[in-house]
Amino acid sequence: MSSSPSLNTWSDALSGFTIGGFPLGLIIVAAIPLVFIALYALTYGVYGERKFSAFMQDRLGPMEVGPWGILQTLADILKLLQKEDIVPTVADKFLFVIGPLIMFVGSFLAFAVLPFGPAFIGADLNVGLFYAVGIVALEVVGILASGWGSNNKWALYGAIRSVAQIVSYEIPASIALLCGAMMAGSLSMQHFNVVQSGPYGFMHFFLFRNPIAWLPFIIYFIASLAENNRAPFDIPEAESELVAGFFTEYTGMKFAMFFLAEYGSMFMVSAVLSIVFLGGWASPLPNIGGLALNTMTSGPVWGAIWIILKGFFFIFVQMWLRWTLPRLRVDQLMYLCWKVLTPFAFIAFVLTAVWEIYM
Amino acid sequence: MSEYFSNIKTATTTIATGLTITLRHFINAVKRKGDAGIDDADFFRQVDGLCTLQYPREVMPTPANARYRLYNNIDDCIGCNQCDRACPVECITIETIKVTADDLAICGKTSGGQQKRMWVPVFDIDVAKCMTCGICVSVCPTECLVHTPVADFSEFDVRNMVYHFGNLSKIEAQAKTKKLEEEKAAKAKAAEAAAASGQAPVPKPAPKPAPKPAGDQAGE
Amino acid sequence: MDKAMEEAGNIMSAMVQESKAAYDIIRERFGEAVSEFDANPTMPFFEVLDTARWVDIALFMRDDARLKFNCMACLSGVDYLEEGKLGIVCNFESIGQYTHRIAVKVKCQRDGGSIPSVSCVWHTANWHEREAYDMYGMVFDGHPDLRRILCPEDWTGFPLRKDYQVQETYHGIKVPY
Amino acid sequence: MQELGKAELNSTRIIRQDDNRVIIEKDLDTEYMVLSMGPQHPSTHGVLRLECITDGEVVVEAEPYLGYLHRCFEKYCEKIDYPAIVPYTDRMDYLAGMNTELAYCITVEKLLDIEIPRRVEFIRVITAELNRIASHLVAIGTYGIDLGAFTPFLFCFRDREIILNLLEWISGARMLYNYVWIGGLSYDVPADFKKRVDEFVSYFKPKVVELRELLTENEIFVKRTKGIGIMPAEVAINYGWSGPMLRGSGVKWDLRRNDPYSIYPELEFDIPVPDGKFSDVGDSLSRHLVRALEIDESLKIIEQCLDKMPEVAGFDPRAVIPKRIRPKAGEVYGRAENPRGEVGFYIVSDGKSTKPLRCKARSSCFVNLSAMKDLSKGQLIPDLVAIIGSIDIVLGEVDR
Repeated sequence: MSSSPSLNTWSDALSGFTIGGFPLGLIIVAAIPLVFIALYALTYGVYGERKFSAFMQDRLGPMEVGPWGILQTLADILKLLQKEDIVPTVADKFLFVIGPLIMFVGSFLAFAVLPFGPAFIGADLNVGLFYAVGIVALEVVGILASGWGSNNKWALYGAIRSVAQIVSYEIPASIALLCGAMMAGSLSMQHFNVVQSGPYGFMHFFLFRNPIAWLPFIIYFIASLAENNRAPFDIPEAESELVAGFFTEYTGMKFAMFFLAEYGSMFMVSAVLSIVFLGGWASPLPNIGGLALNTMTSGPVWGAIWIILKGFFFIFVQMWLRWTLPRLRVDQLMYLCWKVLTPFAFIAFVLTAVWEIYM
Repeated sequence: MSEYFSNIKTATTTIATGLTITLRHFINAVKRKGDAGIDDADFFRQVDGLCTLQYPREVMPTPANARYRLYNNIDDCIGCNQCDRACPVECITIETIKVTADDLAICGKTSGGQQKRMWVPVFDIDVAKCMTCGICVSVCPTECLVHTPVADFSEFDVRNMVYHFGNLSKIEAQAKTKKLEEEKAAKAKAAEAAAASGQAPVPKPAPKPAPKPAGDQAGE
Repeated sequence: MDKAMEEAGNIMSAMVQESKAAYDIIRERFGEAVSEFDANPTMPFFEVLDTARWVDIALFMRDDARLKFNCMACLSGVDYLEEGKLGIVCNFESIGQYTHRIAVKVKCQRDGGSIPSVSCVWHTANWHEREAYDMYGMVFDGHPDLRRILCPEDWTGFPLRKDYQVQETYHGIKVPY
Repeated sequence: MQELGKAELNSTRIIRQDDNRVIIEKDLDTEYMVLSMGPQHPSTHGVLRLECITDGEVVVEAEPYLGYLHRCFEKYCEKIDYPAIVPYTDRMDYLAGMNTELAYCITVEKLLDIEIPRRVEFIRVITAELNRIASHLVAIGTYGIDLGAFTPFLFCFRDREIILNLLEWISGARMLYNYVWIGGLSYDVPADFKKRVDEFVSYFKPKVVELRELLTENEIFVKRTKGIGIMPAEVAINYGWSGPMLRGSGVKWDLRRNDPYSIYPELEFDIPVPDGKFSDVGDSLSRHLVRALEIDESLKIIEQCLDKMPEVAGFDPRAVIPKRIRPKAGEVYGRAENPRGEVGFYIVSDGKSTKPLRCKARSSCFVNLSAMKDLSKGQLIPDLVAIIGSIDIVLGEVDR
């Protein structure tokens, strides 16, 4: 099924769909990830995180709105919509308004190259991975704009910290992804999946196929935590130090926008991690003898399920870490980046290259 | 260099330990703490698992001697004013009228069998001010003033936080005051007569009206 | 007070004896600058009569090898309305060196009186002197930063003086509510 | 060459050279920023305000401003009777009400010179130590929050809740107990109390281990606190530090041992001081460690008290409470070891009135906090938060 002709069939068909010259299909292609982000952020992102954290802390979590509180996020959204949209009088209004938008757009644009299964991808670029890494860095601009535009000292601290952090962690993250690209021999997102799928399921995944792959895998995971400002690297929004960091002054839907962007990029990095090292939409189940588990669990729909499941697993790990660990200090964060992750990323890079050439 | 690697090692192991602990709690989340109170013998057998109590529906039991809302059993109150004097925050307001001789039977006795000698038309407790220290309860001679274990008595209007326990309505109180004055006048006459005849009975001091605290109005 | 002193003088507890020994050393050094020792059983103390020498006495108490009162446990302002004076009462002890403890009183005039600051001797005195100034209004000469600490900066009057009258309004808010 | 550091705030250095020429040296145009931290800030533990002068992330100087929670405790004491002050002492250090009550009551008892029944002393010590554990749990939990770890905080509060239940059961109130009275107690403990406390001790011991593994031994936590805010022992003594703060600096000083009160001389317990292996002596981690270890010691004390507590049939804890508390004229300074350090009361009685002439509360946090200005110099903002957390202030006690 993973042969090239059947790739991207759904998205190609959709993008060709026009009504009277109006490319409605293209809009639908773009709308699908947006709807996905919204739905996932509502359910798994906010509600899931609250419940997971509650259970880890011996609490119940939201219980009031709906059975087991499942409608809590909807109630929150309604509340945020009703909130007054305050723009501080001394704020730089343009930057203040544009900040959350840039952030969300940055995290949303990366979904363009994210394959939801073998049959659907927004744009199968041949430099897909490069594009994803690059476009996510756009978030820095949004954070800086909102932090500076707020005209608030805490927000400024948060923004400056955030920029320093994200820009630094781009390096180990990119090098770690480069290891994956070397193993795949391509930068196309679909190609990663194709080379990692096969009848033996997880045995084809780079993480299990290559004895060095665990190193870039872990490095990218840690670096992606930092890029998303997730704990233990949440120093830009460190609530006990900087009140709320770069979004101190935001209310209402602009505030929700930051959350949407954060959950969007959380899924983004988790998906990239699973695509590059864990086969993306490829089924991890092997064909055992006559029991064709792999063949049964492959296909466009199964592919979408697999990649979302893998993404959700890593999001769970991110949450798990967040509710366990204290926060690093700014200099320790930089120490970790420049003195631990970057050297190890180079080592992984060299070893992978050697492995790919000689093995 | 060895320190560098040992740092990485301790960091990894301690983070892993932390992660196991939180995961253990996550898995243990199928259990829930029971709602038995501390005076229950099984208390420590039910403290495993999630410990949230969903407040209006599940309430943490308060022990029998818990000191929360003040309650005055006015039938037993003899209007001695001790609680008012002892209260550090002046949340109790008492006004008393002396019972005339012919009303003693109507006024009745406390449950302890003590004859009540005071009408208590005003016995107001501002529970919003009360800090539940229990000093008034400890000085009460007839044990009619008690803290009940009712912990939740919030109100939408702060004026409703003033609890009235007086046993006379305003009109009744006026009548009783009038009666007392008449009796006093009669007594004074009798005393005058007695003084005229050379025998001076010792006049009993009339009870002072309770001083009205400055912060009587609600909303302060 | 005298009666209590007599009683205490007869049966002086070990703690008071230790204080007395410490006092004797100070007395020997400073003579008439300090008052007689009040050997009451609850808080033995002496008074500094010559307030100008208070800092010298404090330094001596802290640094003398036989005393080593390296810790000021407490400094309380007191209003002596009948004497027309304000004062401070300091409790000292020696952490890690000796077990003796002693209290010292320093008094000044009620109006415009001042006491030398010992915040350079014990850091504890810094905030405690600010507090005493805040509550009683005596000036501590040589204090590095004598401001109000608990009351707002623009509060009028010194609340713990016995003759304190609360101000009517504060920034348009009625004060005695 | 002599530097006239006057214009330090706008990064201009005025240097007078040996030949009396004055050079004005201008740095690249950077400015210090004044950052007002608090009174509404998540990690100032209440309504403390720190005015920080910052150079980027580095705090050049932090000046604490107090008084937002000033409730005129000392003024009020001059207006009410001795026993009525007890509920107010609860409200000073609201996390350790029992300990503060005990400190106040032993002070007045010193002035009254009355003998307390032994059973009362044991109950007082048990409740005080339970309250010490509860208070340390809050200190440790909120310290975790300051450093970004939220989960230990909730574990701490879960266990503190049980202690509060225990104390509610005996005193009738959860935080503001008014349980220890001058000369006695307000009630005797319930019949099952001993058994329940015993069960609590065995329930709580594994939780302490879990807490240690989750927070204290975590490498990130250690890295965040080790070597931060080091206070040498001598300076700490000079600042009048007491309690875990002073012991964190390596001074073995505990009023339960050094100025014994109640029945502490009869009990066996250690005074934990850092040995400099796991932490640097005097840093934030040491202070945290001392608190964590003191929980174990308190459990030890409680166990011993439960063993030794005399059972008296028909015991009346109010038996020796004087009918009218009017101490003879005199002054007293009494103190006790609170979870946050030495809490002392300086009481002057004129011998005539039932109200104290002067009642000064020596608050431990007030004194501990006064070193903030020194401790904060040259620290990063995250370290400043770590230092405030390690001081473990309760603003109710600072401002009184």
